[in-house]
Amino acid sequence: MQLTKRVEIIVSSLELEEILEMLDGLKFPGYTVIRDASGKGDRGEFTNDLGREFGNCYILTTCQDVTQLDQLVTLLRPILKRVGGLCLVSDAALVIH
Amino acid sequence: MQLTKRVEIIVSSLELEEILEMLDGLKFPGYTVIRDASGKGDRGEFTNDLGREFGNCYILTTCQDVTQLDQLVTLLRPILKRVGGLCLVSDAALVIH
Amino acid sequence: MQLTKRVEIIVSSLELEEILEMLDGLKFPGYTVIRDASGKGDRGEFTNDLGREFGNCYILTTCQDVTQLDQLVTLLRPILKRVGGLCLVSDAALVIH
Amino acid sequence: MDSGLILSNILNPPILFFFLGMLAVFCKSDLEIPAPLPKLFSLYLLVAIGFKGGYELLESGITQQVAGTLLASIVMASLVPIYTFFILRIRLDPPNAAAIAATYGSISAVTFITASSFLDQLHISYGGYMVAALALMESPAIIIGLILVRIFDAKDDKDDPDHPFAWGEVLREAFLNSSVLLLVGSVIIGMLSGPSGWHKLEPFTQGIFYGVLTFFLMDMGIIAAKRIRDLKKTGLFLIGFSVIVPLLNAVLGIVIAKLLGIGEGNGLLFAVLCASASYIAVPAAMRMTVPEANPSLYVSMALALTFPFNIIVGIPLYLELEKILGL
Amino acid sequence: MDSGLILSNILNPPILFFFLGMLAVFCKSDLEIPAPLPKLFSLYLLVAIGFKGGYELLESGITQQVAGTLLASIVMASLVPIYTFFILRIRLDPPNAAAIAATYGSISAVTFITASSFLDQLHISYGGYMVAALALMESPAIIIGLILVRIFDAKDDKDDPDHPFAWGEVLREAFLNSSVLLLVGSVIIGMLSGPSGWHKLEPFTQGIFYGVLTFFLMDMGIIAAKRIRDLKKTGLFLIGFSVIVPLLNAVLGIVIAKLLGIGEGNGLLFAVLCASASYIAVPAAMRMTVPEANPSLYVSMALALTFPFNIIVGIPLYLELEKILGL
Amino acid sequence: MDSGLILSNILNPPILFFFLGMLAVFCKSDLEIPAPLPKLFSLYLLVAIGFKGGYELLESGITQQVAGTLLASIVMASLVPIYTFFILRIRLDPPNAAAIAATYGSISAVTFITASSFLDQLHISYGGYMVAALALMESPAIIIGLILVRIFDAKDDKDDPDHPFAWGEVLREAFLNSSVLLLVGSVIIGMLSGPSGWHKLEPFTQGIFYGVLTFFLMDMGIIAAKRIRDLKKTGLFLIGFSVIVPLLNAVLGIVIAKLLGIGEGNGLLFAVLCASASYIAVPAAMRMTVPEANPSLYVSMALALTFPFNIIVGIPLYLELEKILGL
Ligand SMILES: Nc1ncnc2c1ncn2[C@@H]1O[C@H](COP(=O)(O)O)[C@@H](O)[C@H]1O
Ligand SMILES: Nc1ncnc2c1ncn2[C@@H]1O[C@H](COP(=O)(O)O)[C@@H](O)[C@H]1O
Ligand SMILES: Nc1ncnc2c1ncn2[C@@H]1O[C@H](COP(=O)(O)O)[C@@H](O)[C@H]1O
Ligand code: NA
Ligand code: NA
Ligand code: NA
Repeated sequence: MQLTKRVEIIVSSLELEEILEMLDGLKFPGYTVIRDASGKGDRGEFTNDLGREFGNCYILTTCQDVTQLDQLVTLLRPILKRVGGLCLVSDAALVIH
Repeated sequence: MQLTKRVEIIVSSLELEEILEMLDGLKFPGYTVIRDASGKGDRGEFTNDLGREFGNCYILTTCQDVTQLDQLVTLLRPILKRVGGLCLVSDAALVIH
Repeated sequence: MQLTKRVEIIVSSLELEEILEMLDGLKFPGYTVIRDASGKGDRGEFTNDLGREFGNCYILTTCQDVTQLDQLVTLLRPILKRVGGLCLVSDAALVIH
Repeated sequence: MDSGLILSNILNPPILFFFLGMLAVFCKSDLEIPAPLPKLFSLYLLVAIGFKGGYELLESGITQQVAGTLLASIVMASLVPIYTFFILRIRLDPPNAAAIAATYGSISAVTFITASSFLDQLHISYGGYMVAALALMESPAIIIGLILVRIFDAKDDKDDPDHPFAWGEVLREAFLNSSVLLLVGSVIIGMLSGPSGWHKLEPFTQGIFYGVLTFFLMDMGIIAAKRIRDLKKTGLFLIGFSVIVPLLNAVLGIVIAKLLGIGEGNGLLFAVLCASASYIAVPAAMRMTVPEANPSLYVSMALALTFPFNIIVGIPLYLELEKILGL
Repeated sequence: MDSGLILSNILNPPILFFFLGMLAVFCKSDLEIPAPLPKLFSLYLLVAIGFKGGYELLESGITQQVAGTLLASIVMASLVPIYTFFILRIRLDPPNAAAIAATYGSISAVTFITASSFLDQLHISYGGYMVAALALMESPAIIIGLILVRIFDAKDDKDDPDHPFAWGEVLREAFLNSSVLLLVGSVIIGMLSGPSGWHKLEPFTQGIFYGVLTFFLMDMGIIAAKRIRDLKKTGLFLIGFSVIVPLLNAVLGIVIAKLLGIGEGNGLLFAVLCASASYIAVPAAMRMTVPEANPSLYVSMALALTFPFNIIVGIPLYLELEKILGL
Repeated sequence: MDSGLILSNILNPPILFFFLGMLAVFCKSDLEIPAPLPKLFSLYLLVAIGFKGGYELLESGITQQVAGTLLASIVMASLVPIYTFFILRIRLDPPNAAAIAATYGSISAVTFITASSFLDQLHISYGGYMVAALALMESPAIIIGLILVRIFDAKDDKDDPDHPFAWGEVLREAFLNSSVLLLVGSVIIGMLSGPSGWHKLEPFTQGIFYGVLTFFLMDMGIIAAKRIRDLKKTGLFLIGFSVIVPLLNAVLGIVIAKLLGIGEGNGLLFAVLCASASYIAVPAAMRMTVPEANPSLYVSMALALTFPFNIIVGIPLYLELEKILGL
């Protein structure tokens, strides 16, 4: 097992591509996306009842390196500020295989 | 970054509305819902193969305030007891934006 | 509240049955499955655009017992090695009901 | 009995695809119709039969026979859960007995549809108003089931101050659950929109109807087969119940239909309504309102036994019984 | 006005199912059409009308009248957001005013489809090229809306080095969003594939069209009703706007149609395009490009007020207005 | 060759919508057909062609010609993976060579369907039994592919005690995967349910068939275009393979069809089966059983190159080749 940072990002479906390209650009080892998430926050309610354009996405990724995490947060913050969303960071152990 | 409690609730789709109204009532800052979850627990298996009436929902929310969390747990416990489900609380850091 | 290990497993949809049978075999108390996850990792990108055969699944379970967790990791590791995937373990508190 | 009737029932695409769905599960194929596609089919089927029923009801008008049938439907939907409750109490606690009784008091729309398409094939006519009977028979059992629990379940903490019993909730669940609302709504819309609406919707509601039914039954085969292993936990008493009670209810239905003099086609549909058990609306209501009952009991009985029994053997058998009983 | 026209519009399955969807929400039924099924219906409807429009355009050819109508469409789609912006500025800040203005400058394809099926019912003819007008009116408002924000919003940090304003992004969003692309693509494919393609697709694009529209409007009823409570936050000014501005735009449209001399059917469709507001394409674009605006304002106005107003009262009313204005 | 044939193939709604789907990806539109809607279309298409094939097989009976064709199908489906494996070994390790070889040994049902709708358009007849050939050609390659890995892959730890090689699993994957089961099941049901079942299902399985194919090909266009960038990693050798090997297999197929004397229509379908590559069933099987192979290689070759090549150029080209080779 290896200690790692577990990063969860929730954003509008419209920003998904941008965030994933960001993760790729920062050389994150991988990620998992759950497309059909709905939610409520400062900007009101968002569901996919009118199509995915109005739904959210849930992104889970991991990151071993503190500087990598810092880079992500730096790039992510203005997006979250502009269009809303959430980013949570917690600790986890990764099963090495 | 700001320390926060990360709360996950898994309940039957039938109870979703009730739980979300509870979160609204307790002034939770926001939440994310993934509708199509299936699962197994003390009450057997639940999937959405017969329709969402038999599926579960996954709810993710955060909470900075211990008393708010206590209120949630107090209200949630009888529901979980009656119809089943799961509530997990963990620690996380929230990216401030 | 009761301390517990929160276990997340991400695998190809094709392996889902096998993993769930493994959890049943190891007497895990319950689990929640989100079927339609996509993702990217060492083995490239996986989405369900061609059907679930190429998508991933997200499994969430809990485990109080360290030996149970060890057993799971021992059985899981060769599968993750062979077909890819991810297993994260973190700490959480379970709301008792 | 005329085994040719059973054969001609089985050798139809919908029933054959039902078998294919079951077969897929038994030989562990990965065949599946992922959610929410089955929901699309079931919404479609409800709208299509409701709309057709409403249009035909408009054509025929509400006669005395119609009124009699509708009344009989409500009576049967209320009596069945009561008498079966006492049978079930032989082995089960009040919550489980009430939940199963309610399941068998209510109806299965797909069984009804399969029966009506069987009648179409044999060119036996039936009235559009039977769809109204279908709609009326869905709700009473939910309410009766709950009344039974409230009366007979001592453990039920009737005065729990935190959870006062929400009758409003129960009535809404009974009369406004999505399938009742959609069915009743479609019947009324069928009546309101008349011949011009009917003709414009015909290619949709009639043309592809049989095909959608076929697809939906394939999915039902998959779902039913998956629940069959749950029957092991059910025990012989309930397995017997799942076949004998539908038969009994069908005979009751046939006798009532004879008394009402509604003819062979309507009689079969009425028998099928009495014989069928709900596996969605009522179980969902019971999960919320009688959470102490075990869903894997009532769902798997209705779905893995009574439903296949009815669509494969029951429908032709009840038609034969009608003939024997001289309808 | 001729209230019979409104009644004959209402007593149609699509509108009646729209009401049923609304009713389901008001009485808290669990009726829903889960995602992505509504997407299936909306993709289907766009393909079907685009294909039909393209085929008819091929038959009729591009006449001067057609060219005039298409030009007028672009002009109206650009003018409406500008004049409404200044009305909205009375009460709102620039981002919200621009977002709502853009919403009302663009169009709603389902309103257009409902209007054309209303014309079909009354046997009033219209041209396939109106689908091209529909396609052309979706994009301009998105661009105008953004220009308005850039000009009038002082707070907008125009030279933010981290987020230089991406015009390429905006133009793509305006001209290549999925509904524009699918509609334009289907028109062109309808023209390219000619009569043989048309006949082979007919049972699909024509036969079940009315049925799919019916289902989709049921879902729209559910969605619109869910947004109605958002109207409380909207305030009377915007509620009035949601009904009066469409009326005004319809009258403008009718006058222009009269000047163009395109006849009763095309005139109605043009009026409906002017009167309708976008609740998917433009709101999605605004969410990305004017994130300071509040989506619950512009989505709920377009969806919970203007859309039901148009399909229930507006369409027959505009036809009546055409007659009064002597078209 | 007769370029008019290619043009008349391209100017069909299904192919044009395929292009539209590709275009949407190239110009970064957000057009998508969200899961599980494509699954609905593919299940539908398999059921519809299986059912039609079964019904026609019932009408025609199993003649010697039929038996000969079915035998030839199995032989080709087994030979192609073997000979291509050795070609692929020039550049690739055994697991990747075997996985790609299996992919090309198997078939693509949508390519077959597109070819048969091309024949329909040209009024060239073909037999329902070709659907049986389609079903038979799906499985052998999976087994051959695994045998090749077991024989030639030294690294494969054949006696790994933790993971004994599960032949049962592989056979199930080969013969009971959902598309084989659904196809075979539908053929048998088509035979069992006869003319009455056929006529009742016709509006569903035939009427809207072409429309569903059109929608499905639009989605295939989107998916294929998304994989095109993966081709960069593939290298020229495999890109050449993806076009030349299908051509070669088509010629082989045409020659065999000539020897069997099965006529122009059946010959084209047989050539198309030989030329097409699987992008769902076989890749899914390979992912499980040869996890060392890289899915982005075999999926993107089959999907982004061979599939578009076959449906756009291949089908009319093979028909032309049949004429040149004097069939
Ligand atoms: N506290 C929270 N917990 C979980 N999800 C949240 C929270 N706040 C916001 N979200 C999610 O992030 C989306 C955008 O949030 P906001 O920008 O606050 O409107 C919401 O629709 C939710 O899905
Ligand atoms: N230990 C667990 N880990 C994850 N999910 C669980 C767990 N236990 C129960 N669940 C979820 O909660 C639902 C209801 O659980 P139960 O009330 O135990 O039947 C199940 O269907 C699962 O989705
Ligand atoms: N670091 C990660 N964080 C989240 N999900 C991951 C990560 N790495 C892999 N995954 C998921 O596991 C799947 C298989 O990963 P792999 O075996 O690395 O190809 C991917 O498709 C992702 O869904
Ligand atoms: Na019953
Ligand atoms: Na407008
Ligand atoms: Na092949």
